[in-house]
Amino acid sequence: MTIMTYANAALEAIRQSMQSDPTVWCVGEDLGRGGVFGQYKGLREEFGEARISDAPISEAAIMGAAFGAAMVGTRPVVEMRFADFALCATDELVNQIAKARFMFGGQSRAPMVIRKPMGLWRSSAAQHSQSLESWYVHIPGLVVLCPATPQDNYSMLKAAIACDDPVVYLEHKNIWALEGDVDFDHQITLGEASTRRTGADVTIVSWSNTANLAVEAADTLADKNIDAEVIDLRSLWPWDKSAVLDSVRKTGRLVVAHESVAVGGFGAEIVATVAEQVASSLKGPVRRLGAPRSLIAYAPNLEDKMRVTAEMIVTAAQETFE
Amino acid sequence: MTIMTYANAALEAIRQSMQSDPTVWCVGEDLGRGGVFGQYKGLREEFGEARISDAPISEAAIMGAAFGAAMVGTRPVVEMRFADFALCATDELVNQIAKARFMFGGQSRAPMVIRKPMGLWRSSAAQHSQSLESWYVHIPGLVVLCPATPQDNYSMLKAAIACDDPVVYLEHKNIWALEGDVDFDHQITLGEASTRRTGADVTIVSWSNTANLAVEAADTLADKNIDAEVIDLRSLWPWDKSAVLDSVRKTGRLVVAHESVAVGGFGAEIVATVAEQVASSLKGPVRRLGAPRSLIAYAPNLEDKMRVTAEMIVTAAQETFE
Amino acid sequence: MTIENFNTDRGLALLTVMERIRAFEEQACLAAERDKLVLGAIHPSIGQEGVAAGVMSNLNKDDIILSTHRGHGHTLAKGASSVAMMRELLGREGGCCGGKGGSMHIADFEVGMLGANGVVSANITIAAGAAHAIKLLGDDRIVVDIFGDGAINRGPFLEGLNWSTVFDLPILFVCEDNQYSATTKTSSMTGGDGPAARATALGLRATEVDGNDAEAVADVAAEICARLRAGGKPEFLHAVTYRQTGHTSFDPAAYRPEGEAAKHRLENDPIARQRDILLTAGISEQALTDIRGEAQAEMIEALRLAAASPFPDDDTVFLDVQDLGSPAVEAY
Amino acid sequence: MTIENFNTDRGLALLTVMERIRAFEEQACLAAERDKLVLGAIHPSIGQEGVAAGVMSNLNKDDIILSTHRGHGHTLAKGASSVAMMRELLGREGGCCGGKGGSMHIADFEVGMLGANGVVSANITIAAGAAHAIKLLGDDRIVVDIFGDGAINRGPFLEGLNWSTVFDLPILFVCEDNQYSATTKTSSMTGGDGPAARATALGLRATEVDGNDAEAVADVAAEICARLRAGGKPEFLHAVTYRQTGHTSFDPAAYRPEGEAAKHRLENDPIARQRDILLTAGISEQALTDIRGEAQAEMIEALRLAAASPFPDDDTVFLDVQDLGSPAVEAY
Ligand SMILES: Cc1ncc(C[n+]2csc(CCOP(=O)(O)OP(=O)(O)O)c2C)c(N)n1
Ligand SMILES: Cc1ncc(C[n+]2csc(CCOP(=O)(O)OP(=O)(O)O)c2C)c(N)n1
Ligand SMILES: [Mg+2]
Ligand SMILES: [Mg+2]
Repeated sequence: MTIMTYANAALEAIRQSMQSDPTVWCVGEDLGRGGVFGQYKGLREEFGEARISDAPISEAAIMGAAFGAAMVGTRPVVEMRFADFALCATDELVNQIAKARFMFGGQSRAPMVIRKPMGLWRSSAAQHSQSLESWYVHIPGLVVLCPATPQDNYSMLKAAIACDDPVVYLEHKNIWALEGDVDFDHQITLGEASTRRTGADVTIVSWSNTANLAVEAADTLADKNIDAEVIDLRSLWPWDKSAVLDSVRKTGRLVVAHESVAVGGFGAEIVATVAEQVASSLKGPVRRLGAPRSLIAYAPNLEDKMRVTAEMIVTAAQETFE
Repeated sequence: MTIMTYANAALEAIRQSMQSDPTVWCVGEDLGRGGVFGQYKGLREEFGEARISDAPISEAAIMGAAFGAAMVGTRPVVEMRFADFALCATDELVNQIAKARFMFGGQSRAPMVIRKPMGLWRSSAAQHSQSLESWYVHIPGLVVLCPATPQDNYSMLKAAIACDDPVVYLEHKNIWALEGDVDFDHQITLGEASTRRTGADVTIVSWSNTANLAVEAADTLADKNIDAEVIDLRSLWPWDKSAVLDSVRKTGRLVVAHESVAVGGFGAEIVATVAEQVASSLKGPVRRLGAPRSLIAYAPNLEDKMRVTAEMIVTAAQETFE
Repeated sequence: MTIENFNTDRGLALLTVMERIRAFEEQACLAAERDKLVLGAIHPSIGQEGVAAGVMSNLNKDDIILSTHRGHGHTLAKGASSVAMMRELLGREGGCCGGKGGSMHIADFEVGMLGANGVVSANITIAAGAAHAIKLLGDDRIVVDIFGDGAINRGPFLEGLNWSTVFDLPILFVCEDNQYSATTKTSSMTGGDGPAARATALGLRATEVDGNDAEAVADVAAEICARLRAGGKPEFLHAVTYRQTGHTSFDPAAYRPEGEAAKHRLENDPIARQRDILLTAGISEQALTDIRGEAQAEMIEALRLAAASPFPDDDTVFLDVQDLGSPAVEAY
Repeated sequence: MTIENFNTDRGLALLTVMERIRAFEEQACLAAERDKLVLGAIHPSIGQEGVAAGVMSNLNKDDIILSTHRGHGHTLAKGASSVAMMRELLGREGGCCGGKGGSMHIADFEVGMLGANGVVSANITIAAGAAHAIKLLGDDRIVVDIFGDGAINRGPFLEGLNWSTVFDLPILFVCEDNQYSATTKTSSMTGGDGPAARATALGLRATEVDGNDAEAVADVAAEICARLRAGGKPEFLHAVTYRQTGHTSFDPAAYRPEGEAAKHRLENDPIARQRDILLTAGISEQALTDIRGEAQAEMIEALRLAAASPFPDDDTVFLDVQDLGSPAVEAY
């Protein structure tokens, strides 16, 4: 057990995966100098140019070439720099990578991890701040992961690299420096939620950095005598439906909170599933929190208007008792 | 009032818009020969090469150039041929077109219509059959329209061309030949749903070709003494929340049906909204129909396994009474 | 015409492959139009067989190719089974993709054919990546990616070719230029001096060849493949040919200038030209007729077998989606 | 150095613009590093001012430009207000984008500046479209799009340049080549002979120029703009310069070879070079010092005014999203 940052936990996962499997390699712009957030620092020195590969500014080629290389016996880790830029390679991800195995009748696999740092990060404005996880959950063929803690970023990235499916791996840019205990022996099964806090009164479902805010909110709620259960989904596809449904059956109340736009966000899927399957367990109104359907502005006060905060989660949880 | 096909209704909308506004022009691959589905037949003869413009196979340039041209005083209608190929221009649509007006503080508009024929169409397989409307609803800045009838394809396309917002216009490929009455004087307000059938017992919400199946299903349900109300949303953003909520308040039962993948589909948003806002009006379980989270295969029997059918809508409606 | 040092075996092999491709596609078109057994679109390469035959004659089974929506010829020439391919076109069990892909997604990984693609130009970067893996793994295979003249106007052309030079990969890009992109004369939508000029500007050695001269294609591809196998840099081949049919088997192609297609059929058919060469080289008319007859018999039988095959098991719709998560969520 | 037919007015104007850009960015960097008033990333163009000054000196107010994340210089040179720009960098009310865009999305439609762009290469197709509209409308303006050396490796470069030749548009593409793409030496990731070779292959007339010689840039841009205004075909200008700073104002740029930046600062600074030219042309040292002093005073005042401006009204977060539908749905 060591204390590590969220960024370094991922770096360590990559290092260990590269040490144990010579077919793992990383490719993206500026990786040779450690990557734009330093997430690859030192790896070139250890593994060389070919396995920590720079790339031209050409997201379509990075994604497409990594896919070709994945079909021919290697396991690429693709760095997209900002999740927003991955939109330059949407055909490659959605029409090619996600579909190839099925379309070719099982002849191929695309064992690759596509790292897409997402989310709000100090005045980065509309083209460097998006959270589009719900898009990828909607695409058959893709696994979608959203780690929120250093331990999960270590364990999930290792599992993602070992997984034979293409994995969209969404780290949150605002928590690179977040520190926490990391146990290198801790393995997780992709698709299992993490119950960050158990509680009896209300279920709060969240993921990515918002899950950390949900834990904060639960502490505040505890002071108000509300015992919240916080489920950090971690994996959006597959998602741990039984953890959520069981918890709602127990608490009878539900708040779903995420940073991405509420309309058409993955929160809708969770609320809809609960409404379809355990509506009769509900003891109060369900609440869903997400960003308004507006754009992320540069000015800090406007940017803040797009945020889901711990306070908002507290209020929403209280509203489920109304 | 004349009888026209879905395809020709759209063609007429374009013709009239081009006649009355010289800044309207169309651009896409093969438009000069009428477009891949004949949706532009005869327009070049009438309006010339510059206004019915061919394009190189370069979706990013088609989308990007049309956007540039929209900012400089023209109103482009962009033809993407198959909705799937629009993924080659995702950055242009999502990072540029949808964001420009906001990002530049209101200095620009992008009055453009992006036509993306979508949906299942006889053994077109995984790269020519997708329905990704839920993606676009999730993107602030975009309007998202899904006409299901000739009249709506006429009236909505005209309104879309006249609209100053960028409009993602999703026609269904399987109903180009669908005939129906078209009244050229009929104007619609974008964002208003069409109640295709009024009924007291159960609300069926749908759009695009599935709305036509829902009408069929309602006829069958009538034979079974179930009086279904069919709401064809037509516009997914903005969507007619009050039409849906009012109907559910009245019927107490809800089925949502769409062709796209259920997981993360726009149906989830509707069910979630109902669960949040009128849960207490519900008299039975809500049902949501969409494709399984698998890919669209070429073999007709496998393709059929991905379909939501009228029969399935009937069954789901009956299940809301359980 | 005198032919020195003519390699009769290769000449016959080229003809055989071309006749098989032609016969396969003729049967496929019949299956589509006459029998209504092919439900999706098929894009015939009739008239373009010289490129497939010439290029593939230089590849080993474990070399890799990628192709386009117009890929039957390349796939057959690379060694795929005509029966499995025909089954795929009919969406049947035993199709090379289990009936899931159809004509536009034909693939046979067993013979190194990593897929046709329904998205124009998309395979260019993917092919570069296949070559990238070969280099990373220290393998000695080579990769050939074939695409159309329309594909050079999409971004992946630039990104993939640049990638191949930057990483110095063992790959040959072949632009099979049939002069049309669907209903559009490609030159009207293409700036500059065309495919080879673009490739050159991106740092690739580029060669032009008459794609309807299978012998010439085979010769030039032999030289290029030898250079690639010797560790050479990525190369580009611009093979000019002509699409004798419509864009799809259903397209009458009325947008072409009158007489253009007929002229090519009469004067520039790669099969007729190869037959002439072989006759000049002393092969008997009968031998050539036999080759054609065998090819046609093979493909008629392939269609018969395919039509007699069942559709895939319904349950396969949930097979090979992905390892994690169930595709059969309670969607309906 | 003797200078014949030297245009003193233009020479002074070029220097003035460059000094203003330099002073603006120096203040912006101070605002970021010293004052912590700029919260997002800023990408200075210090050392590259010659391109902005030289090109923009040939444009009218209603001509159109588009730029990149490194676009302060182009925007100022096109005539935008330094105060409105500084307010934008600080995210304040009265910023040219109302504080919504920031440095990477700076735009001033009033002076024909249709936007910087946070996505490398994205403006290339958009600019082509702006020129397309001009042609459709029968207008006589021209468009200039400026992008970096890294942008030539993305697909939109090919698609946008091809578009401009196919439709024969009144546009000049300028590759402002500062030799780096973020932390990467661009040449290491670029195949072939570089920007001009690619443009030529796509059918554009391409010119190369020393981007740190503002006079040379202005001369060559004058010729190109004249040709465009006379109805000429699209053109390409490759202007070689050097990024004296890090990629962003916070990047120490330790990845550069030792001494490289210092050498450029000392021997190849576009402002110093222009001052030398003007001194040779007989302008007094004092006049040059005054120009710098005024530029610095302007920008110190711009920063002061910007820092004193309020943040935008909270409600503007729901303004200018779109006409249809409410952005303020009950999300939270
Ligand atoms: C990205 C994309 N855009 C458009 C299409 C539709 N389309 C299919 S084939 C074709 C023409 C392709 O021309 P070319 O590359 O010359 O190949 P050919 O059909 O001539 O073999 C087009 C436009 C597509 N499949 N993919
Ligand atoms: C599509 C895309 N990929 C990556 C980035 C990240 N990025 C921002 S600037 C930059 C370097 C650009 O280099 P160049 O085009 O030479 O412009 P310069 O910064 O040198 O002015 C990169 C990679 C981006 N903004 N957009
Ligand atoms: Mg072609
Ligand atoms: Mg640069």
